[in-house]
Amino acid sequence: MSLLFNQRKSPGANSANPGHRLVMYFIRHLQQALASIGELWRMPISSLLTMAVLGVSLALPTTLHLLMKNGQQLRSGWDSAAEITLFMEEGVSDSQTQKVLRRIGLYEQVNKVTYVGADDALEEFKSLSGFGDALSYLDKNPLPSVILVIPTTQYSSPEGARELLEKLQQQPEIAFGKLDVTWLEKLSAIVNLLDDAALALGILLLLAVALVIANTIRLSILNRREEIEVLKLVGATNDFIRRPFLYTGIWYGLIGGLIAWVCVSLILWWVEGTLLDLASQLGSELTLSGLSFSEFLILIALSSGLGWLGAYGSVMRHVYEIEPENQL
Amino acid sequence: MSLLFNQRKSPGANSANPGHRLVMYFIRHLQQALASIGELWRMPISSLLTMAVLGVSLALPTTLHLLMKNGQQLRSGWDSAAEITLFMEEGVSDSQTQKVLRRIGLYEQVNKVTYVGADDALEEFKSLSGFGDALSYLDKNPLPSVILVIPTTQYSSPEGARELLEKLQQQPEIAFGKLDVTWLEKLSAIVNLLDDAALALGILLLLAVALVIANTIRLSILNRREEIEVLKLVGATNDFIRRPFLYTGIWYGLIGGLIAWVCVSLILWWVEGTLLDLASQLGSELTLSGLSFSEFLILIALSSGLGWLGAYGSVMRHVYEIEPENQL
Amino acid sequence: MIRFEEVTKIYPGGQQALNRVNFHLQPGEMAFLTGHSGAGKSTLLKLIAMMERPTSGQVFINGHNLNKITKKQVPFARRDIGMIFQNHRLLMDRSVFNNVALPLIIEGYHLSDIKRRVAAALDKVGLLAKINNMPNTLSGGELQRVGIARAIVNKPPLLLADEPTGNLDPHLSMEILKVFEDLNSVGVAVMIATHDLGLIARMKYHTFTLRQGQMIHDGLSSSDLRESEFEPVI
Amino acid sequence: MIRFEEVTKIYPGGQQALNRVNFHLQPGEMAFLTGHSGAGKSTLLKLIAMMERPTSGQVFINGHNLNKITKKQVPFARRDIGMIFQNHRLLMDRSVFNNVALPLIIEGYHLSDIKRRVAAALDKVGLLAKINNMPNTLSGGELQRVGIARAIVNKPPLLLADEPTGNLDPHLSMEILKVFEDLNSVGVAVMIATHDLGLIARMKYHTFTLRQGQMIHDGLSSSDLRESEFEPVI
Ligand SMILES: Nc1ncnc2c1ncn2[C@@H]1O[C@H](COP(=O)(O)OP(=O)(O)OP(=O)(O)O)[C@@H](O)[C@H]1O
Ligand SMILES: Nc1ncnc2c1ncn2[C@@H]1O[C@H](COP(=O)(O)OP(=O)(O)OP(=O)(O)O)[C@@H](O)[C@H]1O
Ligand SMILES: [Mg+2]
Ligand SMILES: [Mg+2]
Repeated sequence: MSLLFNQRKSPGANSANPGHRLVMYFIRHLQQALASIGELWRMPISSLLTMAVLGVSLALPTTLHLLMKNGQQLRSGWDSAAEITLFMEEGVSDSQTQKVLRRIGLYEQVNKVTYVGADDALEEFKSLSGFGDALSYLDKNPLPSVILVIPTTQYSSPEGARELLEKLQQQPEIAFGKLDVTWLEKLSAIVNLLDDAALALGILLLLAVALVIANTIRLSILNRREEIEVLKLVGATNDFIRRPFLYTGIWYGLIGGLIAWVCVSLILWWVEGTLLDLASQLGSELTLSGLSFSEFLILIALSSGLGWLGAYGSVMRHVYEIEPENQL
Repeated sequence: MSLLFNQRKSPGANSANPGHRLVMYFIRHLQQALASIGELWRMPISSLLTMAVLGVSLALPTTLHLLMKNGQQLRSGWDSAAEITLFMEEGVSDSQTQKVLRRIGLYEQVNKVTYVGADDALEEFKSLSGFGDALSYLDKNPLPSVILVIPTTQYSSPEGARELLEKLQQQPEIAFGKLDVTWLEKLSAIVNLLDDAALALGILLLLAVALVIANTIRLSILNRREEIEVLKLVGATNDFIRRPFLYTGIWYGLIGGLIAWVCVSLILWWVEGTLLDLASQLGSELTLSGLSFSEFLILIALSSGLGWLGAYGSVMRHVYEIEPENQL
Repeated sequence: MIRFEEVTKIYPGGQQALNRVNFHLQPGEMAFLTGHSGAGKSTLLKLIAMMERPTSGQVFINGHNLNKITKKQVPFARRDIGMIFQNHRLLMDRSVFNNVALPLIIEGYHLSDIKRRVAAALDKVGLLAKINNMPNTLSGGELQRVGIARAIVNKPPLLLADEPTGNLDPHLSMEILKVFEDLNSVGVAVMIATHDLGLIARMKYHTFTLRQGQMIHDGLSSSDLRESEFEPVI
Repeated sequence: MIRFEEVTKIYPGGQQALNRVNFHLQPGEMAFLTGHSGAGKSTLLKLIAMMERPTSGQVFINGHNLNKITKKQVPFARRDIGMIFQNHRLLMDRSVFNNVALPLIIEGYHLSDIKRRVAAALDKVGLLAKINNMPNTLSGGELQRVGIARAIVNKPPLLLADEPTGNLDPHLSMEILKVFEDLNSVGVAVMIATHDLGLIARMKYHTFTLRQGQMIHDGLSSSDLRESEFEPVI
């Protein structure tokens, strides 16, 4: 490797075996990775503070993700709001009704079909509407038999449901169908709003994480300016100087990710009370889901990656810039 | 001020006038405040990056606040969900009905009272329920006249509304009353959940802001360790050394607050499209509200305060710790 | 002016830098402090400047026992002591003017006063021409002279110099010594730690000699200094 | 070994530090570089170490034109040059061992090799006892010697020293010079910038003298050096 003095032997030349060299390369990387842990360990408060900042920053998008994920479950319950009510023609026989039900059940857009006979309908109407006592004045059941159709998720949107309704109304046994489009549209607008807000918030949060990491590494590089200058003076290459910072970035990200995971678990535990309360009141079988193992792995990988990326951006610029000045 | 040599005159002794001294005190503070701007100006990229981090971090709780604020408006629309339906006894005369309406209207728990005659009720029921055609089979209007009562916000909670219902049912003209408690309880659970989540998120976010500021100032103190040591060597007091950092913290916070305001304004502008869409579909007169001027001032004051606080915490600990070592 | 009474300094870690040192520097006196590398010269000066505290024994400046000075009072006490450091200890991101002006800014002088005094101090060390330079555009000797200007700018009654001529050529060393002599002639007490035997030999001043933390030469004139004092002992 | 051809260095800001300098240091030669403060000694050494680039002219080391060495190659070239700095430039948060080991770690030596070589280098400068100390527990002269150990630890074929004895007592200065002579005797080229005329006078080595950026004494023996060379010119 000696550039100016060809006759000089460099220590790497000792091991002629290229396999051994490769092994040495990885051993050296491992050494530097471990050394940069040691580095963090020497300034525990300072390092922990930095990692806490990263952890909290990462906890935010993760919480958001969980919110969306659990919200998705809630929404899948709401999908039943896109319910189509089909009124049967009068005088349709029971066997005909069974045939219609079977036919509709085979539609690929249809998730679930329920038949409510006229008597059942009146009972349900009495109990649901609160007109119970008032309706006992009736001497004849005014209600027709109905079929309730729940479309699949794809056909739960206002347009999809309307399209399905058109189709169903063409059945000869069906007098007419009804769809509460207004309610659906309201729901869809709310969901859109939430999605938009979550996206905006998520972008802000990831921006914050990236900025925090880049800034932290930048400040820690500036903090070690003297060290970098001295290393350059004794012949270290830029790559050699950069490596510990990159490893430090990765460690920051990794441990920040773990802290984020702890934060999220705490939040989950806190919100759980209310969420379960809500679920029981909704009467639905909602179970609160935390981070799955693969999501945990993704979080850690993402945070390490962000740590590396932030470090890389800072390091590329600043290590190159710092040159041993004067003071020879 | 000379401690070891009593005969020595210190420059402060020149101005015997205490008023003049006070003026000088403020002038010196102003000088240091301006000097610390200069300090930021000398490292524009580094300072901007730090401020951006603060700005983004502050933008998050602010966005959350706006979300809650606008959500409040939405909820005030939902309050009408706590609607009590009172069924009149049969044979109550029109003048009696008018009296009951007036009496109920005077209840302090009541926000709005509406009378729906039996015929109107049937019409509305026909159009709302979708049983329109089916109900035309009826030869007699099965529906009683009803009074719709909307409680004030305080009495919109499930318990409050139930309490009000009890009271109203005691009126002699009222056969019985009905309250959709389940729907109310569901709504209340959802709102509780959102409040809880917002609180958790808000605490996390403020924690993040505090950590970011403390960390940034801490790193910038460590960065200027040499400077602090030299200042101590030439006789600067801890207060003197701390002041520029405190001002720097305030500037960071101030400008971070401004950046947050810009961020929030951008988010608002982005979400506006969807929000207005939603409002028009809800048919309500929802206007999207941004930060009011006083809220803007609070944001700026809060961010400057946080900047000062973060700086203060770091500075108190670290400036004291740094002592000129060795190397005399 | 400065009195050491049985002063011992043991650094954390066990290194004994000073061992029961006694000496007295008269008010208005100028003296040299010499000894081999690691003898304890810098430690002695650091004790005077309250950068370290003695393990045992007492240090007096102008009759004040430094052990009685609290941490809060230290900055004010330091304003009476001009210090020149073995490595210059200038702020690399401030101009020469701002570096030299530091002690005056801290004491709250008026800008006009500051300008006048800084110019005078830089003139004394021959660097008035570089008043607006940044330190990293100066040579080693120039940096050391800026450090000297900073130490004398507020006319302290006591001046401590640690190896002030280490990076200066012989001619410039003499010039700087003349600056010290001028200050001394108006009543400033000066204590100079140095290895430069040539310098000491030429000046007939009181010389204190340390050897492995012990004061072995106190009050003798420099004339009977032998080079053997510098035999390494480690 | 080192050849300067019409080298001029003008710093940004207009300060002319070197003016058409020509000289040749023979392979395996040991020489002094002297001159008043600000004469350009450090600048000349910085040009050799590629810490600055000449404004015009060429610098050759071992026949290689340094203008042709790219920024990427500079680190590898620097590994062949041992440098001792006017201020020690040690890392204050690493032990003496780790500081001295730096050049070896960078070149990827085995740990056993590193331990052996570091111990040998520290022994040469008389600091083996302080191998595990942190730099801030060392005296000024000890720091300078650690810097010297770091410069010689990987046995570079070329050694540059800027004021290596500025903080050392006369006895220690001679010891260090003997270390340089030992290295020189096994073929290392050594160039020492110094103000220490006593040191130069005692050694009969080639002496280069700078004055205001110009080489006024080249190739003469040190015997006819007069102190008048050090008259300040600013
Ligand atoms: N902070 C410290 N902790 C531990 N030991 C120290 C510390 N500072 C100095 N020493 C040790 O104390 C001894 C005296 O150091 P000092 O700096 O006083 O020497 P000196 O006479 O100034 O030497 P030099 O001429 O080399 O500057 C030395 O052996 C040094 O290693
Ligand atoms: N980076 C720089 N920018 C501008 N001027 C510089 C720079 N470095 C040095 N100089 C100037 O160049 C001249 C030569 O500096 P140099 O450091 O080479 O002197 P020197 O001979 O080493 O002096 P000393 O003995 O005091 O160390 C000086 O006048 C100095 O002010
Ligand atoms: Mg010393
Ligand atoms: Mg120099």
